[in-house]
Amino acid sequence: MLRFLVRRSLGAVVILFLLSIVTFLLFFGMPRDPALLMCGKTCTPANLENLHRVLGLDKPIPEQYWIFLKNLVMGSDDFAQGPCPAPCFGYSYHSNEQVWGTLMDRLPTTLSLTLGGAVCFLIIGLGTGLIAAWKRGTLVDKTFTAGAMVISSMQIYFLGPLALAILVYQTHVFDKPAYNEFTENPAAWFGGLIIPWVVLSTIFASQYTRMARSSMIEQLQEEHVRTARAKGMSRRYVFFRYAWRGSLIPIVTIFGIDLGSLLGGAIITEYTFGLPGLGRLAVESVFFSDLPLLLGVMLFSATMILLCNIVVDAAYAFIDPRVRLA
Amino acid sequence: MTEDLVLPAPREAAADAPGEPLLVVEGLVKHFPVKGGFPIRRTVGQVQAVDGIDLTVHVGESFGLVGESGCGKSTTGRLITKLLEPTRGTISYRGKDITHARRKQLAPIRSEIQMIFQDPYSSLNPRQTVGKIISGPMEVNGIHPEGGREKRVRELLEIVGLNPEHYNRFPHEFSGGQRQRIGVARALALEPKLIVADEPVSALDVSIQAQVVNLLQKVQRELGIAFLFIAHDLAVVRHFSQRVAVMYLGKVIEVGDRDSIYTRPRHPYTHALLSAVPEVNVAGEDVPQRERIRLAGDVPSPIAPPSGCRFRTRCWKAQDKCAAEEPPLVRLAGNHEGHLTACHFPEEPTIEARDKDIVLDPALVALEETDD
Amino acid sequence: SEGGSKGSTNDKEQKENAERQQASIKFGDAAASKGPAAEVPGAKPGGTISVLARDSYAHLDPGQIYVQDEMAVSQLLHRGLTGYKATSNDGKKHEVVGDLATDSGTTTDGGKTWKYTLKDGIKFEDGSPITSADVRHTFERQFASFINQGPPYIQQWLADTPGADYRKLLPDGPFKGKHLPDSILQTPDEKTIVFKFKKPHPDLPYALAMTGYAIVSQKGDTKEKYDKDPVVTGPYKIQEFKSGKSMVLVRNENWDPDTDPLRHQYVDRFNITFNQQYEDSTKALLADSGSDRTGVSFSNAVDAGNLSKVLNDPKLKSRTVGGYQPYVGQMNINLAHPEMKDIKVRKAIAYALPVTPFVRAYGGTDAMEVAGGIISPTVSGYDPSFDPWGKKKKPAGDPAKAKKLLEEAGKTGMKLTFGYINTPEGQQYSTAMAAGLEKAGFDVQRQEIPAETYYDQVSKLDNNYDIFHTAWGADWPSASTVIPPLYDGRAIAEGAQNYSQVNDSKVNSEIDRINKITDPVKAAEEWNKLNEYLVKDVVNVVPTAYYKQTQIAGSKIGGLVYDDIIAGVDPRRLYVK
Amino acid sequence: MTTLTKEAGAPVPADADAFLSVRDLHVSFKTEDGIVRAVDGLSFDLERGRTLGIVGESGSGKSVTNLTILGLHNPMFTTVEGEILLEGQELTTARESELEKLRGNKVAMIFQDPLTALSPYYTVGRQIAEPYMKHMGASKKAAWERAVEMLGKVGIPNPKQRAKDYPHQFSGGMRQRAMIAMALVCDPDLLIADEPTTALDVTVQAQILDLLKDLQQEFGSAIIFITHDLGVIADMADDIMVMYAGGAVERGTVNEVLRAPQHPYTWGLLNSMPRLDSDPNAPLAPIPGTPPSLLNPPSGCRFHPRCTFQDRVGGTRCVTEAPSLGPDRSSACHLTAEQKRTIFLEEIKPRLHQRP
Amino acid sequence: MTSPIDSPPGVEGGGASVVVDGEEPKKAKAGDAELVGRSPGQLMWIRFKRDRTGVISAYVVIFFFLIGLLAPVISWLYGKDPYTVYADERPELFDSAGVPVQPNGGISGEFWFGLEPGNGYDVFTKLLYGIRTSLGISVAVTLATVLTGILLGVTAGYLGGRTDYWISRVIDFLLAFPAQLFFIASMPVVVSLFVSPRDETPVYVRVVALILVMWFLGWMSLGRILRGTTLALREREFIEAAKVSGAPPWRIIRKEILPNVVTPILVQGTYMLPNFVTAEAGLSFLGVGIVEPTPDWGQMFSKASTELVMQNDITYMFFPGISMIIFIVAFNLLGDSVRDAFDPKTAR
Ligand SMILES: Nc1ncnc2c1ncn2[C@@H]1O[C@H](COP(=O)(O)OP(=O)(O)OP(=O)(O)O)[C@@H](O)[C@H]1O
Ligand SMILES: Nc1ncnc2c1ncn2[C@@H]1O[C@H](COP(=O)(O)OP(=O)(O)OP(=O)(O)O)[C@@H](O)[C@H]1O
Ligand SMILES: [Mg+2]
Ligand SMILES: [Mg+2]
Repeated sequence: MLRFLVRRSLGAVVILFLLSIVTFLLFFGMPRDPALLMCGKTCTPANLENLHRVLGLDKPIPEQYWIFLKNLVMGSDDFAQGPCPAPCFGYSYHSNEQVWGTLMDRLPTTLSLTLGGAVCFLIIGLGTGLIAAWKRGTLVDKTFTAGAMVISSMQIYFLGPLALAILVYQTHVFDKPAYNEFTENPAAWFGGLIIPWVVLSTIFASQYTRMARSSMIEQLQEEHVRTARAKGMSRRYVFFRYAWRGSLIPIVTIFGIDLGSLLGGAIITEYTFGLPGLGRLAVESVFFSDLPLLLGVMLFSATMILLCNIVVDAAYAFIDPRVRLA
Repeated sequence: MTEDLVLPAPREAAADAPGEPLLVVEGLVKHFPVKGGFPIRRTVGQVQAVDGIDLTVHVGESFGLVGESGCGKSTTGRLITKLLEPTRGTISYRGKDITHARRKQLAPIRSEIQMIFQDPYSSLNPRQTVGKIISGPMEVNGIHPEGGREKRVRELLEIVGLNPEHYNRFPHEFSGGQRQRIGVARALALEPKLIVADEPVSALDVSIQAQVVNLLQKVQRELGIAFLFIAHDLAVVRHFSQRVAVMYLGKVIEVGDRDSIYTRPRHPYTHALLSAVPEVNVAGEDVPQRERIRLAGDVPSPIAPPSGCRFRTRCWKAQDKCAAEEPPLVRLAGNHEGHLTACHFPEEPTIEARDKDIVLDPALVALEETDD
Repeated sequence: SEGGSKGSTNDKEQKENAERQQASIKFGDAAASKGPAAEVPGAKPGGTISVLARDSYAHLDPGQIYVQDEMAVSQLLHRGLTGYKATSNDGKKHEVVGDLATDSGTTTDGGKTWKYTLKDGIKFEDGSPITSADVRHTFERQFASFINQGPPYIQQWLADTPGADYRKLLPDGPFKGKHLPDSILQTPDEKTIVFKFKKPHPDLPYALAMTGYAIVSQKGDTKEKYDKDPVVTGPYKIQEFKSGKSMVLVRNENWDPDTDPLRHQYVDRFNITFNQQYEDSTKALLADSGSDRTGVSFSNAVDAGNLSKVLNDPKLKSRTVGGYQPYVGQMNINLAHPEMKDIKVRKAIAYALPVTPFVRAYGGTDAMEVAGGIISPTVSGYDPSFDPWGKKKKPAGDPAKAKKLLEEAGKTGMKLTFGYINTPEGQQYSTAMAAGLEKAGFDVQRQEIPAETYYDQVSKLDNNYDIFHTAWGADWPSASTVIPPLYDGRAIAEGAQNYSQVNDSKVNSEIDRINKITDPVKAAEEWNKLNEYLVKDVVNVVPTAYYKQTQIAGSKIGGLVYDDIIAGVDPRRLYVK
Repeated sequence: MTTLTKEAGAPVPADADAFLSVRDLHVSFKTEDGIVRAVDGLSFDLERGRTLGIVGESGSGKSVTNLTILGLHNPMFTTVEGEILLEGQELTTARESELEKLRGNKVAMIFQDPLTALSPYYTVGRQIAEPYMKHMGASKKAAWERAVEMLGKVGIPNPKQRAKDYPHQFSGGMRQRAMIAMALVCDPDLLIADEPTTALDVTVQAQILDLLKDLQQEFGSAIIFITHDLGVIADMADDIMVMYAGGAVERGTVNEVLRAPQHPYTWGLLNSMPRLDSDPNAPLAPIPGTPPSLLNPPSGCRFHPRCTFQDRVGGTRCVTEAPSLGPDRSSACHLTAEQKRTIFLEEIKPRLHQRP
Repeated sequence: MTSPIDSPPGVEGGGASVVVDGEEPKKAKAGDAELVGRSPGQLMWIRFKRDRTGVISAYVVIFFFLIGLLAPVISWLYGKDPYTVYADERPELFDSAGVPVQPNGGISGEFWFGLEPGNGYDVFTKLLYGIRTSLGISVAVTLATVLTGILLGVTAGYLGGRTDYWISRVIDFLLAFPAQLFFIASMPVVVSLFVSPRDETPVYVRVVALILVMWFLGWMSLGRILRGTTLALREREFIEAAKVSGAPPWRIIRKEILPNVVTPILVQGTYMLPNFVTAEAGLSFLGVGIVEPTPDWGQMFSKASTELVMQNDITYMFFPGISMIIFIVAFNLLGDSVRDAFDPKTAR
């Protein structure tokens, strides 16, 4: 297990390293000069040059990259805005805030949105999927399957605005989604996120319904499941012990992917509902050509994805004893 | 129908007198690396799939290779057909060393060594018509038979007992036995001298097996093609092969002509193998009772094979010497010419029942004791 | 509901207000500059006001402040040498008076030399007195490179250069021990400051009233970090600031009302919450419950969707205030491009350009008003009847006339590169405008410009946009902050605001002439004439719309006034009912 | 399509003391391509303590028959007709809960491929203990002990430790032993072994066959042993039923069937099998043709397209009329008993007796 | 022994199609034409035709593609185009903020699907053209990813060893990319590769950029699947048979492997295309894809989510929404049917 973790973490670090290089190059490929943005109304070439110097943009890209890496690992006191302890992504060009601080600031929103949504869609999706598989061929099954098919082909950018328009703008049943800190006002936190949760989990749950159903049905046809039945185990037991165990693998895989990419920034969701999470931050960082922020968000998102991958792979070993972690 | 199949006279039959060595394999070794290690993956061990075997296949001869699952039969066959690169040892074909020949270098003799595969379902490309499948090798080797390839394919189809009109059909429209015939036709398309047949009938139904065995036998006899016939069904091998080698865990432990192996085996493993074959005692024949030997457990892992004699862990005669010293493959006293055995403590050359069964399996021992 | 369509009832009223305002603003004397400020009728002290704001304050360093919402909150935090004193209770009439200075400034030579004397008893929030050294520091640090967001006027005047060359005067600001020579800025004693310009600048009292020139503590200057944590001089100080989330202002005990003719300190605290979009704040304030009853927004307008509903409901309307913003939208015609030098082409553009798309994109007639000229209703000299291109009658353009002109010029089918801001609104209005222009026979090529660098792109001299839209607001209610920066041919420079790159000798000489006029009323008249000449004869810009704004507050908010100078709710006079 | 005529499948009265008796069983599956009649009019009996060997080639309906006895088919796509009586209890119509009580308890099954038939997710011990807990009401601990005991009995070395292993940690032979242990854990009265040794090597197969025989002696269960290897059947069974295309074609004791087979298909099987003691130089005599499709089975006698003795029957009876199979020793063929005897003795037997 | 259930279905079952050994050659000669066998592809087609849902979905999908292809023709017949600013042409239909004054989004006999709030484009033609843009882009991306997937996946799978290792690492690496974020970040960069930021960005450049960006992070899953398929195929004995006959690798890939990866490609393709449609719409929704006035599905969603629509008349939302749901559902059903037709064993 430890070996597995070490090996995978090393792999993840390599990937993050490459990703940061790609992001760096991408950034310098952008047709915009971040200094120009900061330079403001009275921008002179001299001023711009000065800004370039301050931001370190005048140095060769490899050197800038090296400085970035150094700061990331060791932190730095070289910033005009103040010290920056590791992991230091520097200060945002746009807001002059510490990037790490900003990330941590936005994280609770994304976490609340994602984890809350995930709990909902897992429960609903797996629940309906299992019911459909259990009642395979019946009307219930057909309804669930058809419903899931239709819902899963909806997109956040349709269902989200639709929910907003109907529930918020037209009927005023709910408030416009917003993020309130849980610690400050749990009720407001809940109320502010309920529509995003519902929308997110509706779409995702329908995918889980389909997946849970089909993998259960597939598992039920496995020979070892038949053996279990031949041993006289009850249908329920076979269903929930034998078949379920096998269907977990694809479910966990997809869940890992979903969760990773959601945690790394549910861009469209946050954009649709105007929630100030990591996804929004990511979009802002791109629009403002804010390299430190962009790098921070990119690496953070990728870390989430990789982390989830590792957790999923570790979960395989718990689910399936044939999988050996190394 | 297979019965009235007419075969053309073998090509240049005179060129290779039967009995000449066609294929000589010496000290052939194939190890597959086992990856592992930490933190960087590297080779941490070797699957000793084939570990130094010597074989000679003569012109026009059918040579059988038997052994339990995983003992390296297929690997041997694939090494000979150059599907795998040998780790060590030499393979020479008609005196020419082809051990490490490249594809281009191999081109002239490529057509002379062909293969028939085990699985009739996976050995034919489902997306090609029978005609394409059979003419493919000719295309690759630039062979332009008289009257065109199509005519030749139809001929071949007829040879293997299929309707030549099936030229345009797809493999999935055929039954297992018929597919195996297509496989044979493909191998014959290049007029080979040696065919490696890797368990060609073990995937077939009992009632079909015989059709294919008969076909192969005809091909072998009438076209004078030498066969390396790999199988785990001892009866089929016996039926098909003039000489037989018994493999155990990557090694040949006994080799000899059919009679020697089947009626006068010397290696304890050969004894065990023969005694394990369930026999139908048909129509009240009066056959002598055969010995009963029940080994314990399965074949050990080829990653860490036992030292010395590889069979010693399951052998009832094993002694310290067996662990220390690897028995050479030699002709034992009293054996026929060419009957070689690798054993320190060989058995008597008979398969008649013994005074007492050899039962090594503890469960059987326990159960049988309670019975008595 | 039909989003903000029907002509709103307070339209007329607003216009009247604006007209009244054409009477120019006086420069007050020492008496007028004396604190304390006149009591707001009915006001009483105490209570907390919650403020809903859309954007977090990116800057709190006065030197960096040039945007409306930061300026609004700065009214509570920062004080400058001068300030606008409301002389009426409706926020329409103002007088420039001394704020930290004893009067609005004295000049003896028609505006070249200005002398200010600091009041007694003025202190920073830390209790240290404000001296002329701080004032000197305030102006010298404007030259440092990290100060790059604020207004450039006084720096330019001091350095006597247009554009951004002024920084050469003191490249590192005062931070490396260099200072402005006495020939430019004199601080003979603790209390006196003398500005010496090469040219007359009668507008200095206006300029000094800008937040950008509010006083910064020399001792407490932390350079870049000052932007998050300034040492304030106003009636409120920052207790807590969570960038992007919230801010709390509490009473500044070191502020002495007797020194301040402008501000009050009625409420105990302001709780400011950010990230409140217009529709959020509107909805909250409409709901008028809990803390929102004492809620207000300094800058958030009533969102477009709710506007007509609010304006048509008398009860709701009573809680609103509204007025013009100083901005005028205008379509620039890039005179640097040879094809644009043909006046017929420019006139054709002026006739063809539909302004409805612009009005539509920003919320309809409740939020935008079709413009005739480039002088906004909030600026002295505005003439509502001026409409040379018939936009008020035919806001969708007059393609027929335009077509004829274009044919006359022989340029039918000519390429017209239209740079537009890449926002949803920009996309919307630019496509429709392009469609309108194409009807007149132009081949319009739309080119998107990223919103964040929009002004940088269009202010480049060699940009290749034939037309592009900008909006400009007067920094003080005189066209002297509109016409010279925008249309002075000598101010054409990389990054400067003469977007259309017009260089008309008559315009240039008129600017010089009017700039010297010390009588603001007379000057306003002259500016208006120049406006008419520009719009009608030079046709370097086509005015599109005047910006309007309606704001709403909770029912317990007292002293709610739309201040034309602040262009929003005046935070200084608010109290809790 | 012609199916069996009525009298062909006429139910044979149930043998009163038969432990298991199957009467006129029809099993068909609905598939994409049509209805597959996997079992078509099958009847047989089995007595306690005896072993019935079922031989037949791939697809002849051996597995389906036995899965049907346990009711393990998918009811959505399957139609079952006929009777299956286990100690007088009707199984085809029994409720699922009743079948559950039988499965693994009174009737146990050993599957062909032990790797896929054992769940990869649970330890071998647990999988063995489960039915014991369920059917015997044993405690977890007792069941575990029983599992260990059973593993020991089937010859797994060090069973205490190995019970905690997962199936993938076992070798092929051991897995099959574990399957046997699992089947026998509740002392079943009937054990159905569906090709239990096909996936194994000869030496291991021999071990397993001996083990099964010895265990049967100890437990006294009846066994249905399915295989396509006549050698194995000769070794294992007391009675033999030969199946072809969904029906039985010949039935009798081992000696009867192997010494005097009566059906052309059985003859074909015997003839086409190379044996260790037959003449290796004599060509084999294969059955021509391929097994029929069950979607569209041949009319009349299903073997007729491959039968070389059709002409001896005369007329078109073989094509039009399905021969019936009587109880006990009999074969479903239109040849007369005399013809069968003489053909076997004169044409088949000499061939089988060819000696090198 | 291989049980017949494991063999390709319909094979034993076909009944008529099974060639019986004993069949007399003479009889067979009678109908030479009949003897041309049915290829697996044909079998799949026959099976597919029997699947009612599949056929209906196929018609729906074809309908959408036809709409896309024929958009100019339809709008010509209908007499409107998606670029006319009706808010300026017919101001009486709108209020000053651009909201249609008639109820239900301005649906009328003249404007079948109503008018778009804002500039007042005709929704019907806009939808037609929008579908055209979206589908065009998605088809191009699908083709590009399929080609890349084939190239890299098959190469990795067939060559194995080092090549495989590196291609697999690249796939792993790209899969760890935060895809959407990367799309957003790289769109301007890719656009700037084609035009300097100050030149006009023609629509085709945006389209190409969209295709490139989605292609870059879109091919991995197919590549992986094809690699797996090829790895499995490589173990199949017919590949070995080809090798034994001396066939060069290129011939093996071309003749033996490629025809056999058609199935996964088709199946994956039918799953990928709708994904690209939604991804493209997502990007346009975020404002980095296709922008006004080029009609595009995603851009319509973006418009639909503005306050203007949500606050006022939400009719407009339903046109892009419902049409996309129908399309995606149909395509997914089609995908399932295609998969079932190829592989009827899989349970659903
Ligand atoms: N490509 C490979 N990589 C690693 N190990 C291999 C490879 N091919 C074969 N082996 C191993 O080599 C050993 C011999 O395999 P081989 O296929 O030759 O056995 P076999 O005698 O043909 O068995 P069977 O009767 O099951 O076909 C086995 O242990 C097998 O696992
Ligand atoms: N679930 C099913 N759906 C459709 N057809 C089936 C099903 N199960 C079995 N069959 C068909 O029923 C026939 C009999 O199958 P069965 O498994 O009983 O054969 P078998 O005699 O056990 O063969 P083998 O020796 O290969 O195990 C076959 O043709 C098979 O294709
Ligand atoms: Mg093999
Ligand atoms: Mg079976």
